[in-house]
Amino acid sequence: MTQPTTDKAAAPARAANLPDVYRRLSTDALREALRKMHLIRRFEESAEESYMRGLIHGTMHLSIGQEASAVGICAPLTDADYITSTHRGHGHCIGKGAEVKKMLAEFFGKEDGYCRGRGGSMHIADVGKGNLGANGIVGGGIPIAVGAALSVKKQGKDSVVVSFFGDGANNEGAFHEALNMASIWKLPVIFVCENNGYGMSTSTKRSTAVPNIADRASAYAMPGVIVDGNNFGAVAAASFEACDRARRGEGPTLIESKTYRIRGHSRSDRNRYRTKEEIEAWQARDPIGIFEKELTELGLITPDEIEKIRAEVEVEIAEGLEFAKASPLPSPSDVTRYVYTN
Amino acid sequence: MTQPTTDKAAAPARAANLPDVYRRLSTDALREALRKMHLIRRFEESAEESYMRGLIHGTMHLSIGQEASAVGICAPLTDADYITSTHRGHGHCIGKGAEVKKMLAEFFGKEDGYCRGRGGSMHIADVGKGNLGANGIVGGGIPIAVGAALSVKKQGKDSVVVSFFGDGANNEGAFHEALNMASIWKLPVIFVCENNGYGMSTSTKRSTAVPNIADRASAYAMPGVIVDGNNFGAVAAASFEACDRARRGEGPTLIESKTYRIRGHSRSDRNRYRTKEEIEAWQARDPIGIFEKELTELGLITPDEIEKIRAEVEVEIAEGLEFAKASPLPSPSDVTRYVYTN
Amino acid sequence: MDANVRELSYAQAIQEAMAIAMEADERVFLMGEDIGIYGGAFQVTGDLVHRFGEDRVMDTPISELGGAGVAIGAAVTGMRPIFEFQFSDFATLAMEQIVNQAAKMRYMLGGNVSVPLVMRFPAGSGTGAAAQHSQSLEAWLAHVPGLKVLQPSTPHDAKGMLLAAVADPDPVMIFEHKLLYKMKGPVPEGHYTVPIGKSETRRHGRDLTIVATSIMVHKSLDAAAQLAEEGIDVEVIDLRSLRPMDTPAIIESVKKTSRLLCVYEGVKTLGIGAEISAAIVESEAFDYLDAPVMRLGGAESPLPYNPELEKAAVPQVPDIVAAARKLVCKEA
Amino acid sequence: MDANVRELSYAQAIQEAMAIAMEADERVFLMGEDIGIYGGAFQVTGDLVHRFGEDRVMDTPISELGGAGVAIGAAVTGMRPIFEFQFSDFATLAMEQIVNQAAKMRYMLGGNVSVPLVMRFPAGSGTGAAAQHSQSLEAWLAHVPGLKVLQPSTPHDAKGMLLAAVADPDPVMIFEHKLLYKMKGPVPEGHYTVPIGKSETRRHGRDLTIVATSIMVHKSLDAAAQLAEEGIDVEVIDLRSLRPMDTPAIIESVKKTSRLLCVYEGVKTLGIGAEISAAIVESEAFDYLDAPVMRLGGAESPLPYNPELEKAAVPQVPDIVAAARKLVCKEA
Ligand SMILES: Cc1ncc(C[n+]2csc(CCOP(=O)(O)OP(=O)(O)O)c2C)c(N)n1
Ligand SMILES: Cc1ncc(C[n+]2csc(CCOP(=O)(O)OP(=O)(O)O)c2C)c(N)n1
Ligand SMILES: [Mg+2]
Ligand SMILES: [Mg+2]
Repeated sequence: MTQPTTDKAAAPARAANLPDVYRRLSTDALREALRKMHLIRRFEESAEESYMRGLIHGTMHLSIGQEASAVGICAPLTDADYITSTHRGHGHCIGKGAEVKKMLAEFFGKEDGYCRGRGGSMHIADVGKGNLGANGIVGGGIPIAVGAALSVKKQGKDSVVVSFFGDGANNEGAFHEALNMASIWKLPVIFVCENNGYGMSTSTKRSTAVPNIADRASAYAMPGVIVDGNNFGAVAAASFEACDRARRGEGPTLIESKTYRIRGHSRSDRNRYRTKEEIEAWQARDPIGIFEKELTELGLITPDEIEKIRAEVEVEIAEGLEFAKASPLPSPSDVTRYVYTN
Repeated sequence: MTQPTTDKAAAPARAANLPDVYRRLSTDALREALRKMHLIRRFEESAEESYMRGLIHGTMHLSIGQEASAVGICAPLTDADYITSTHRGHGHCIGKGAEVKKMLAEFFGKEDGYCRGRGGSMHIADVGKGNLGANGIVGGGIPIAVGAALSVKKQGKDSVVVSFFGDGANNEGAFHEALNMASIWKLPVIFVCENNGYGMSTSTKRSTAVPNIADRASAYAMPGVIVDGNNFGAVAAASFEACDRARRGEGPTLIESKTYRIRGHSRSDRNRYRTKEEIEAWQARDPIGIFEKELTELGLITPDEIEKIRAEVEVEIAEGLEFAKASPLPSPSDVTRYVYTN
Repeated sequence: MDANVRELSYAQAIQEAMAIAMEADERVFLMGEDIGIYGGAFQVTGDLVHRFGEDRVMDTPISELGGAGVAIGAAVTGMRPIFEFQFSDFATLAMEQIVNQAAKMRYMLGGNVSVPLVMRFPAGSGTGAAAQHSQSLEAWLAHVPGLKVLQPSTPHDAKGMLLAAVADPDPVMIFEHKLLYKMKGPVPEGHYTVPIGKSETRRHGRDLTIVATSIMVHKSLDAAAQLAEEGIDVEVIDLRSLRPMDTPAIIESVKKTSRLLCVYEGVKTLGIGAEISAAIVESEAFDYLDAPVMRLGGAESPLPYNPELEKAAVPQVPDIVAAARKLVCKEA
Repeated sequence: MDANVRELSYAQAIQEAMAIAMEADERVFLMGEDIGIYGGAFQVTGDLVHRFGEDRVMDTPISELGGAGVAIGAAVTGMRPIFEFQFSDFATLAMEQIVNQAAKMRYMLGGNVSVPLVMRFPAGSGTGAAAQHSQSLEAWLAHVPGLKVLQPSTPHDAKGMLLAAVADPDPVMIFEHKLLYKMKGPVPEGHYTVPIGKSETRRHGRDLTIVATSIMVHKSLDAAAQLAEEGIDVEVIDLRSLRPMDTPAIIESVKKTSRLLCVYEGVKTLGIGAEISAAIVESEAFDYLDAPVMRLGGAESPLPYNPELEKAAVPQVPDIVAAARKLVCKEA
């Protein structure tokens, strides 16, 4: 269970010049956020390695470089809140509290995986934590998120729903239809466009008529917020504000989180559409480094503590891989199981 | 053949206080526009009558009250320009130069109809005049119009394409995808939203997150223009400007033509969603009356000339009905004809 | 039939089913275009909005893809939406959500969710609405594992199957023929269900089995009455459920009659009759067949506007009579 | 085969066809997601953008519905677009434009337009891409009058059918199995066409006819080789064209072999095998059948991610061998 600790009481004890959003997150919560960012990074690196060693098949889409975006957006969320995710969904899944061992088991196609080996990376989901699933269809999760928000409203809950999607998805009709409905019905949903500059090989400049995805928010009469997606604090601040608005019943927000994927689109990307310089410039703005520096400067963490986090993450990954390897394979005779409920 | 006469030379001879757009249309062209508005009105009234007498089957969507919008938009167009139209497409069809006798023959399901009796009201088309067809799918024609504009550009023509659609259509994904592509590729297409306040029973207020459809133009980085759709001059002016822009290669425009349909949505409408007062208020702003008054005041037409137009229109309709009645029915054995070209 | 059976139209029966479901379970709600104050394009929701309010009889914008996705999202998070397409033709806009999401979500997530969603599709020709408002696309959805697909042919079944669908944990797609909406028939009051996956034999006979769907059930019964006068004794099975399909019942019937005719309105090629034929031929019933399995389906064309062409595009009673005669003479 | 025949992969053959078509006719152009500098998700367009420029190898935004509509609009106004779906699964987003517009426009307009449009659909399972990236949806489109639907199984046919499609005045849908892209085979240089609507007998035999599509042709040929060792002589027909379907050729074959097995990857229920079975049973070939027509199709489930499950979900060589044995033994 990962419930964000929002100890306003504890805050004054900390540095007075703390960025605003830090006042809403305890030191423990901030460290936990850093841990998750490390966990995502190492999870993806080791998944990639397992893939290259032939232990994982299919394809996968890595979000390395986008960790602050996933974790920052999830910072205000509890298990009672929902998310819908994308093909590039490992970070969202971990951000929302998933266990890496069950994710790895899924990637290995095993029965102990989150989807019992039926879904793989592209459909990773942790319904128990409110993650309704990654989606193989660009934009496919956006209307589903709106539906979850409609549920929340109908059931009188104060949950919120976050819909993650990419810049490429913003040109799908589903985006348009979903944002319009969320707005007219004032639903508690937050649309998070992780703009990493490209939909596969196509830059937003070539695909999208407006310079910022957030510029489209006005077409749905909702706030459009642009944040530095590589800065945890900036992302979390925007998420808190949008969640507050949603919980107050004021309706949806569109957050554009400007970030970058360091790896190729998927395993088959020959990287012909962008320059080494561009990649390196973004690598220099590594979200984990930025966050560590900030926490350190604010006196909220020490180098030793960071080292400890890293070491713990290594153990978690290693144990996860063992768990995944040991987990049983589904039986081919079960191929039509789980199609219907009964 | 209806080629708009744009005799700038003739204009100065006319009243100096002429609205700007009138300078781009000869007196003959203006009178022709008025004639077309009358023709649309009488065409629909007699189609409705034939329908009630059981001569026409299926359903039909009347545009009575929206004539200035159809004719005003078509004012700058030549036969080399294209339009895509909607389920409420009689006005667009006549505006683009169709012959009412072939339209009536189509409604009667006859071989001499524009679609040889296969299409009916909802698919009325006059490809020879550049009308690519009404469409039974709300929003279905919008991407097709963008494709026609892509053709025009690829072929180096200076034609423009007009895509008519309703306010209801603006919430379809097709609208979003099409406007975005038209903008990024700077295509010569004009998106004309005839906002008559309702998509069937659903008011734009209930269906659409923004007060004006034109407010969505900014999401596609194109001009969004609002015009009084019951005022021929205002509509034509916006159309000329958008066509000029398109022909200059500067890309698309979204025109929102605010108007009203006086009749129900279709034959089965019980009119439960709007008030008599609202309908009457719009009836008082009849586009034909407004245009006649303006032309008369400007000294461009006399009451006698108006009477003559009306009389001619009556004859044209009466002859059209005769033609339609006399035309042969398709043979049921031809049911699979015209599915494939060969 | 007991005292509490009234004559209702097919549309009224569906409306009653929705009202009962909403009364019984507050998770149930309706979504669709113009289903509120307008009452639906075919007046199926009628006045329900006045009884249940706009929150439970929700008009959507004209956004079929998004609307379907909203319904799915609501279904997986605890609600039980009933989604009306205004015409089944517009499902073409929502195939992504229906087929990639609703049908597959449970499977992709390893059984960790269910999608208790009902979708209603007014379908079929005969109203002069031409090619984009007259299609019968049920075969597409019946091709998709993860969905259940129904086609009730009577007011009784329309109500009972809708109530079964609402109670079902998985996505159920119901195709309703527009020409049936005004057809009247006996409908019991209160709650009852017609099981998903079971056909109903509407007429018993010895010489020939007709398996028909939707409105073709009635046309087949008319044809059977005519054929009876010629001494041809036809059994008419109302398929009702396309996925799952009640193959055992058809097999039993064919074992008895040795002849099979499939009658359906969808395009003949790859329409539901193709599956019925193939499934029966593949079964033990093959050895009992005294004549080829025949199909009468829709023409290989879009639906035309002209009424005579439109009639020519779908099987009519004389076509059924002729086909049946031909089949029965085959061996004799 | 003459001197000008090279070994090319299926993907290369398609690329060559597109290049030839673009060289010959400036109305031809390509549209799709990431087909430019990226070369296409499966490297089918490869470097064509460098040869023909961005105007003729157009990257589209991720807008399948709109993109399809744009292609249709271009086709009816004088261009000859070839539209690539990145995966055939995404056609679910464009069914409206494909089915309501492209397929019906000519008919609805009384023959006054043609829609010379080619769409390419990378399809099928076997890449571990799970339920939303592995479907075989060709049966849906083969159900739609107004479309022509092809499924080439060899590099030779992939090129020749694409060139036939580009020359065709009507919308032609081509399903390409992703696992075939790297398969090599002889491909003549220059322009040639493979006729739409004609099957090809890949192996002649006397005991059993297998009609297979796409990758299943190769699996069936493998199975036939194994069966030959057991003395079972199998005829393998590569259907190639689903709409129109070459029923006469299948009838002739069945008259000879008296046994028919349909092998296809799409979901068994209402997959292409249902139509093959039904069409043959309905024909004069019925009287020649010595055993039930059998089908081997995809499992009644979405495609799973796990590779062993994924294999279990589509027919494999041993399944074909077993089915063939069973069929041949039926009578004996
Ligand atoms: C409907 C649909 N179209 C195309 C694809 C293929 N595809 C997968 S990811 C992708 C790019 C998505 O770009 P974006 O939304 O920016 O997300 P990112 O990959 O950058 O995270 C494409 C084209 C798909 N999965 N679904
Ligand atoms: C995709 C689709 N959805 C729904 C319909 C049913 N329908 C026909 S017209 C209409 C209302 C359209 O409203 P609008 O676009 O404002 O045009 P208007 O009728 O007002 O001219 C609806 C819902 C349809 N034809 N197509
Ligand atoms: Mg991106
Ligand atoms: Mg309207």
